[in-house]
Amino acid sequence: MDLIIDITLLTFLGITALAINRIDKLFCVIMLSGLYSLLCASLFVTMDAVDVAFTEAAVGTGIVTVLLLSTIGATDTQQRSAPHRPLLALLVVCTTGAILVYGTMDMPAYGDPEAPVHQHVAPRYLNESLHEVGPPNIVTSILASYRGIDTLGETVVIFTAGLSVVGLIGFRGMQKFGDRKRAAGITGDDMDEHLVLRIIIKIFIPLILLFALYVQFHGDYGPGGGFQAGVIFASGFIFYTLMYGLDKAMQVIAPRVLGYIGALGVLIYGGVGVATMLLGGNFLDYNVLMHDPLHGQHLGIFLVELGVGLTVFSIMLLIFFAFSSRKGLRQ
Amino acid sequence: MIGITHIYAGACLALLAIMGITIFRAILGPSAFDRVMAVNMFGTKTVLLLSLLGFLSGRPDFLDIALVYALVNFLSTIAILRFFEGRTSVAVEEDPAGGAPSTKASSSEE
Amino acid sequence: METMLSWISTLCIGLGVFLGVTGAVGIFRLPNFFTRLHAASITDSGCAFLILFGLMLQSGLTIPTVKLCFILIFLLISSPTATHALAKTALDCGAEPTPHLHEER
Amino acid sequence: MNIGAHYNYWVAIFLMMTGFYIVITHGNLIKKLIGLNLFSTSVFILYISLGKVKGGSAPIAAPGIEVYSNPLPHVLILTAIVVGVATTAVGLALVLLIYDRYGTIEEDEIRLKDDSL
Repeated sequence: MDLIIDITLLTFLGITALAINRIDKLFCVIMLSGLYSLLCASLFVTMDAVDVAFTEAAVGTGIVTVLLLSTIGATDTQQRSAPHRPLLALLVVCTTGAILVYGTMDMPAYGDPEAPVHQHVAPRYLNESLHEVGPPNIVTSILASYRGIDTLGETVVIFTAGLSVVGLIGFRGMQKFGDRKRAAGITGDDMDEHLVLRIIIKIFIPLILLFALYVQFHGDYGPGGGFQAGVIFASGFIFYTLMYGLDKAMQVIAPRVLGYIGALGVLIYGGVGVATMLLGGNFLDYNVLMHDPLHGQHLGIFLVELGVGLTVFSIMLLIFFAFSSRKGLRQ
Repeated sequence: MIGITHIYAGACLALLAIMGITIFRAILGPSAFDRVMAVNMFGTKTVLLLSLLGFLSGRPDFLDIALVYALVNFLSTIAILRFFEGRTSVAVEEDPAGGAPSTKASSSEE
Repeated sequence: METMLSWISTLCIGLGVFLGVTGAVGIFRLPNFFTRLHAASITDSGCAFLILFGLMLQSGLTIPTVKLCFILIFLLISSPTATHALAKTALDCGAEPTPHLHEER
Repeated sequence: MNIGAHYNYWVAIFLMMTGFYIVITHGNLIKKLIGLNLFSTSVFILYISLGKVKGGSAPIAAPGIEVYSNPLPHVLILTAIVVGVATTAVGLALVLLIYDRYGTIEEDEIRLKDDSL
């Protein structure tokens, strides 16, 4: 049964990818890519990767779609050139694909419990993490504790990406107030329209923020954690921006503040590492944070996830603001 | 005797079939709004599929994911609609090209 | 009592799936955008409601039921809203609400 | 030979090659970025497929469950997704800048303008 669902979803993915290649209306492509990432996320659920599915759904479908729409809103909605040397490219692609398929022949079968991947460190994580780290969600323990330095790196990458987006495009469309009113690829300020939508979203926003907090702090026990919660929290504000315009959203939370929050998140993460060193442990070795190693781990993971959540939230929102502050096609 | 898991499995398969049809509507178009509608409906069906999958695999405590799907699906639909506003040309320019399949569908009934 | 609940839930899920299939056939076969939207939205809320309600009956008074309840409420509010917004935007953008069935035939 | 045994890998390769094809043939920069996204998603699918254990369950400890799927690929991919989005955002920002400078996002037209300078 699992296999049937798996194969069907994969086939859908293939069809969608082909359609993405063929269609030249960019917003249709964007819609299909949103659909593609929904499919991907369902596939991840059938393959037991609930945390990954969570992230893919929140990030891939939500944020990427919105960013792509803002971009084509500020540039061009139509692809104007034909494919470039399609036959040669097809040859290259087919050859590469054939070589890769040949390579898979030696790979262990899908779902084989004897595969080499499952022999190395995974048993240690699966068997020991409950005693060594604590949280029932093993993905969280690996993410925040065993591979904490890795995650610190990722957080810094996200922070840097946010900085570069703001550095590259800034809020240039916003200098004059008149511009600000008409700015934006997808955010308008026509308050009279969409009364139903505005009221419904007004009701939803607090619930979304609450749900984000639940995902943040329940990440030890179920799917979720800092990355997902940050994105969901940001999407609450994105809802607000879509309905009430960029101007109002920036009054609610200014880009400057967002920059500070993002830096604060990285600072919390790094600070926990330094604190563990000062207390006599290794970098990001949470055991020394409290008397009981398990409690120390719990506190460390809590703080680290909080840092990740803050950074992801603020950077995603900052990127969204920067994109939607561009002048749209409408001018 | 048909157990409850069989019912879940059958419902999952039916939902997959529905999703397949919806994907075709999203790809074929005709108009841009058809695609938005198809993607939105696809999202709803994904939420249902995920809920069912949780029960099928015997671990129904992952429903948070389904909730996020519903949320994100709504978000992207709203974003696309806001994108269309004041951009009538984008939505309409596709209509003539896509008018054909719908007439075909109605003529095949005859 | 248990079997009774299980029968009701089976019935709900089956009916929900039937509605879903109806909606899918509707969006595939109907001739113009608004008719398709009608098919999609009307069956969509019914389908979601019945399937989720069937699952709620299955799981009894547990945390999953509460979460299912949240999903149900969210879907029941958001999906008609999205449909409404979609129809409104389509109308504003100049889509034709009446199907030209007679002219075509 | 059992199709189910390698189907996931093949589809992942197919998607990867579709993304690759989009990146090398299409001149539109946004389309290229979407192709790149397809490419990275295929890598995600490959990794997660490797982590699946038959009969296993999601790696969240619960009483009564013996076999879990491998959590390590999940962690790697989880962070990769978020970083992928961040890099996509940087790419899109570059596209916006290119549009500012050249007034187009088609590669051919950009090259023409470069040559005429």
